[in-house]
Amino acid sequence: MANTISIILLILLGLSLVYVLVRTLKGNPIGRRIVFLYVAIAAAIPLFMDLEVPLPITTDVRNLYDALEKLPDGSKVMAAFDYDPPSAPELQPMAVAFMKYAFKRDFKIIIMGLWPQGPIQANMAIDEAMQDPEIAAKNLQYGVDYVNLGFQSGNEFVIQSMGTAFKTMFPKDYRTTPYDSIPLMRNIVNFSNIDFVMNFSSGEPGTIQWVQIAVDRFGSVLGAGNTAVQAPQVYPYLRAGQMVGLLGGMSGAAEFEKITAEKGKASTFILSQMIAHAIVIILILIGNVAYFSEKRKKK
Amino acid sequence: MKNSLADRSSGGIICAALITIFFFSGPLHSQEDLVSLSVKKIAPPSSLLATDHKYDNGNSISLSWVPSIDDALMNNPIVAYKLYRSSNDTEPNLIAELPPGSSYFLDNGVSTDNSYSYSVSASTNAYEVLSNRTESITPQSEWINYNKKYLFLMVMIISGAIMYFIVSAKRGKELFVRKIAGLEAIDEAVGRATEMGRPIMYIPGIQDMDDVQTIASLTILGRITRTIAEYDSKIFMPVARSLVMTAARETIKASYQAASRPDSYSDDMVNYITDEQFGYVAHVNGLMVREKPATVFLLGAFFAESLILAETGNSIGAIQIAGTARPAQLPFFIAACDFTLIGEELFAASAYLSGEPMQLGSLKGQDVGKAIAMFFVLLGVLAATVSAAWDIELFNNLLDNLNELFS
Amino acid sequence: MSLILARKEKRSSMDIGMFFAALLTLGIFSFLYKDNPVYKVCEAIFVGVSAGFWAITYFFDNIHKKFWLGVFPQEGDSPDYWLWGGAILGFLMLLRISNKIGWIARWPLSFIVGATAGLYMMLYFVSNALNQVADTMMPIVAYASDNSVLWLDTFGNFIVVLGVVTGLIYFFFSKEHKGLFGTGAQVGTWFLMITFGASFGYTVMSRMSLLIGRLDFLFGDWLGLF
Amino acid sequence: MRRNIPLAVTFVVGMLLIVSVFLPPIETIGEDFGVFFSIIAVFAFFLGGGNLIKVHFGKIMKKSNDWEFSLVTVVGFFAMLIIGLFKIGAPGDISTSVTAEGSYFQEMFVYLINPLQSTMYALLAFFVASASYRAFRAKNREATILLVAAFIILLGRTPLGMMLTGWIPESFSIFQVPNLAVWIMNSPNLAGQRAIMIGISLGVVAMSLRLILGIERTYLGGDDKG
Repeated sequence: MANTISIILLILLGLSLVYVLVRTLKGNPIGRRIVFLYVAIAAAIPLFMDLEVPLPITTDVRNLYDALEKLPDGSKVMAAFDYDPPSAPELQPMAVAFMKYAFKRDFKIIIMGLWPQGPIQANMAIDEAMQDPEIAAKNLQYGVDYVNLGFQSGNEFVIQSMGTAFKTMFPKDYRTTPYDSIPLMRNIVNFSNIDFVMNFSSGEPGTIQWVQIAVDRFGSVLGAGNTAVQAPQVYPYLRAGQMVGLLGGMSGAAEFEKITAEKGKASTFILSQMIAHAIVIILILIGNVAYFSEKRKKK
Repeated sequence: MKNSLADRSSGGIICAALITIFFFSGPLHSQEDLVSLSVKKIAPPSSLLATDHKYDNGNSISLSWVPSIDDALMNNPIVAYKLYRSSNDTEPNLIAELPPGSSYFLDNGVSTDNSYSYSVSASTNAYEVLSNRTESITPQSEWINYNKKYLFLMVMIISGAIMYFIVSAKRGKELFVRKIAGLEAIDEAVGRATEMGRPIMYIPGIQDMDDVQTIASLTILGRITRTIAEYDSKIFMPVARSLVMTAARETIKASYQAASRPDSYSDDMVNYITDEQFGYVAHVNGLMVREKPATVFLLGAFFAESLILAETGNSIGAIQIAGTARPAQLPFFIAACDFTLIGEELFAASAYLSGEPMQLGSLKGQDVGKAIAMFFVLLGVLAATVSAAWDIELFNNLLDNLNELFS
Repeated sequence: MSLILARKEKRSSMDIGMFFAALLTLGIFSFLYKDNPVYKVCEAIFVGVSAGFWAITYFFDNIHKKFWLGVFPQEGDSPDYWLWGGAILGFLMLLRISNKIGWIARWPLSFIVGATAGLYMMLYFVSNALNQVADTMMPIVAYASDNSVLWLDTFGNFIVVLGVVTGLIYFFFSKEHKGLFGTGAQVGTWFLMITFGASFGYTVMSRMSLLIGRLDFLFGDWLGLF
Repeated sequence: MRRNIPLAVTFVVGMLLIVSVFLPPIETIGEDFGVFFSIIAVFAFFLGGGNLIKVHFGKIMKKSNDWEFSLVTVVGFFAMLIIGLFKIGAPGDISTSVTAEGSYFQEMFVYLINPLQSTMYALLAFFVASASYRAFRAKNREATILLVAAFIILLGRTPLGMMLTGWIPESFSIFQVPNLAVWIMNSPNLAGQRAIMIGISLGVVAMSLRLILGIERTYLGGDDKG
């Protein structure tokens, strides 16, 4: 029912764009506010729909997934959360899907953040992953199966010092348990004991610092989830093989949800995004059609 | 555990331990099991060498060793190498665990006040065997880092070029500098505000004084306010950092003095809003639609807010001159502003506006830097391409040298 | 268990917090129509509360944690006398209030300017100039593992080198963009335009997801419509 | 004196940070500067925060236009200071972190600052659309290139691209929009980025030298009377 209404609304929205085209052609472009309204409607309607979007898996996502698949069950994985709530729409679905996948593979997860809000976002992701019945049945223990070391200020210097010993930067976890009393950390000194580092990042400090220090100096294996804005800046490192793979923006998140079969919010959001995207593209097209017809008239 | 490790003949103890395990693990094991277990005992890593890491502040020691001969590709019994360090002959501590195949480690956790000795063990899932312990070593601190000699050379060449042109410009050598549209437009933009009787808004980005872009912005501010003071226009400048507020006030005050209008200056021109990125943006947006400045300058370090500010400025019909060194934000300024300074132009702007020969000379020096960069790019591409295709020794050597130069 | 669960329960009981959050969200969105009193209230709250938030955060992080615990450390550690330097410079900054000796505030300012200039000069030189030049020094012709030429990658490499060189030509200040040099600069601007277009295209996607996140909050978390 | 001391300070500090890169005993001086800076910044906050209060109190006292909103700002600021300094609602004793789970300070962040932040950020979705509609016209060759690049990335980063060009046979797969988008990101975009980065670093080197050598001194004022 909701689907039918939504689809009808979307068709109406499309038809009204024809009107916009006609108006713009007559040299009377629509105002800012109408553009705003289009964006709001285009982004909102699909949230009420339940449609499967056919999604091809891009190479960067597949490479990341393959690298994760190659890890033996029970591997020690560090998850670094370097973002805050404004970037959560893109990164949180990635984090949730990653946590679900990792818990199902029995990875031992060590969480930390170079952004103050990062470890809080991590807790939310764990929270959500735990609601999966298969994971809940595992009865995972804090401190044994996963640990949250919390936030540490100092940007890239934190990673630098962690190269010697994690303990220097994280003498206690976020619950103020001393490092040495955490069962999971007992045999972990520094990056040499970590099999994989996954970084969720929306800026700096973030993936670039992880590449430059953890990968280049300490030889870690790194995968990352980035906002769409950050992703282009990371491409040079991806291309140079300093990272095994990358989830870029919402489509990266949706693809990751698909390839790990952990359907989540990104799979819903991606439809909203596609339609909002389409609106922007159509508006640019209308603008240009109008521009050229005007130019021809002048000739 | 620790005692057995400190013991150099730990092999015997491990054997004994295995025998003990065997006897306590019940009657299922036969005599063959015991034999196969003791035969499988792995060889320890050997030739452990601890040397002072050169050219540092005495805070690292490099360790290298020959991996155990049992460290094989297939069916590797070794799961890790464990490094132990004893400082001033106290109990050894585990400092690192490295994957099989490792033969090198840089220990950054030392200081010149102590002496250290090391041992490394190869460990399987069941036991570990220890290498000999190294002699005691005290790390040394050096004064000069010779590893960075090429970096020093490069810095000297580039700075030398810049200074050479500064000096030659000072001696009166004529220099050509191409027009930068965004900067040519400043006079007109300030004049327009004066004519319309509306104020000028200046936004120096949202970063603090420890970002070079903010400093570049303030140097431009100094030039622009000079013009503003001469036209007797009004400027207001909301800022996101207290330090920037203080520095901007100094800058504007100085410009008003230089324009012989010290009485027109007031501290109210610059106000601190909040350090919070979007809190600042919320306020600046409101200010824009309420004060309706005729001209808006957006010069400095901008992040996501670039488009919010530029679009709001556009909606009130202001002339906008923007510039930033953040590539990701440049497209938004280009879309919503009248003029945009791209990257390097932001840092050159103050020198350009000053029109002083010495400042312009430094721009010429920058160009020499670009020419050098282009030269090395082309030379490196040539060397790498030829050396990959035909393996000619001359080009191989050239490539090696270039790689060392840029390492 | 625990903290996370405890917070969760609290969260669902924090309807009032949720209500305020939704109100503020709508208030900010109202600016899209036009400036109005609701937006002004949101703006005023945002400025006041966030300025206070950062004041407190700076106080605990910098003054308490870095300075105070540095010069008066807990037993066992030796005090870091160096830090007094920062405090003295900070104090000199405060002299700005005085009309007579306010000019002394320029000392800490010039300290900061000098340090930032020196620090960033080396940082940018190494990470932006040297590393980028070194990364571009690559073989143009790309080979597959069986030694056949990968034409597409080769073309890509050629484009990278061409783009870097012509892009740099565009930035030349002391030579007029004329003749062959002018053509180079022209090609350089095309590369810059592609870069800007690509960044823009990539960014649109990210920005849309921010809006989707807010709508998800309004319709989902707050109103519970899905 | 008023002018020469600051110039000397800039010179000495700047040079020290440059040479520190080559001298191991002082190579960490850049980090020490970071700590210095954060201490000075807090002192400066007394000036900034003081200014904020002064401006808004002034408006309230004079009952000038929109003084009610100034009142909101001032109340918000002081409320945050009090909640933070006394760690109201924070579990445990005074030594717990001000941002500890459950403290009012944290709650204010979650329910006031967070939604405001996220919503301001989300405004970008609307502005991206209006800027695209208005400004992205193929007016000349540069604008056309920018537009085309943006378009390919826009299409390529969503499933739309695959739907439109998925029919292109595998041997020409580079012309499928998603692959084309990746190619643009990796080749011409990378080239443009590198040219910009190299240019920036040379710009920073030259500006730093001008500052350190005292050629650029606008931030210090024009004459000695200052």
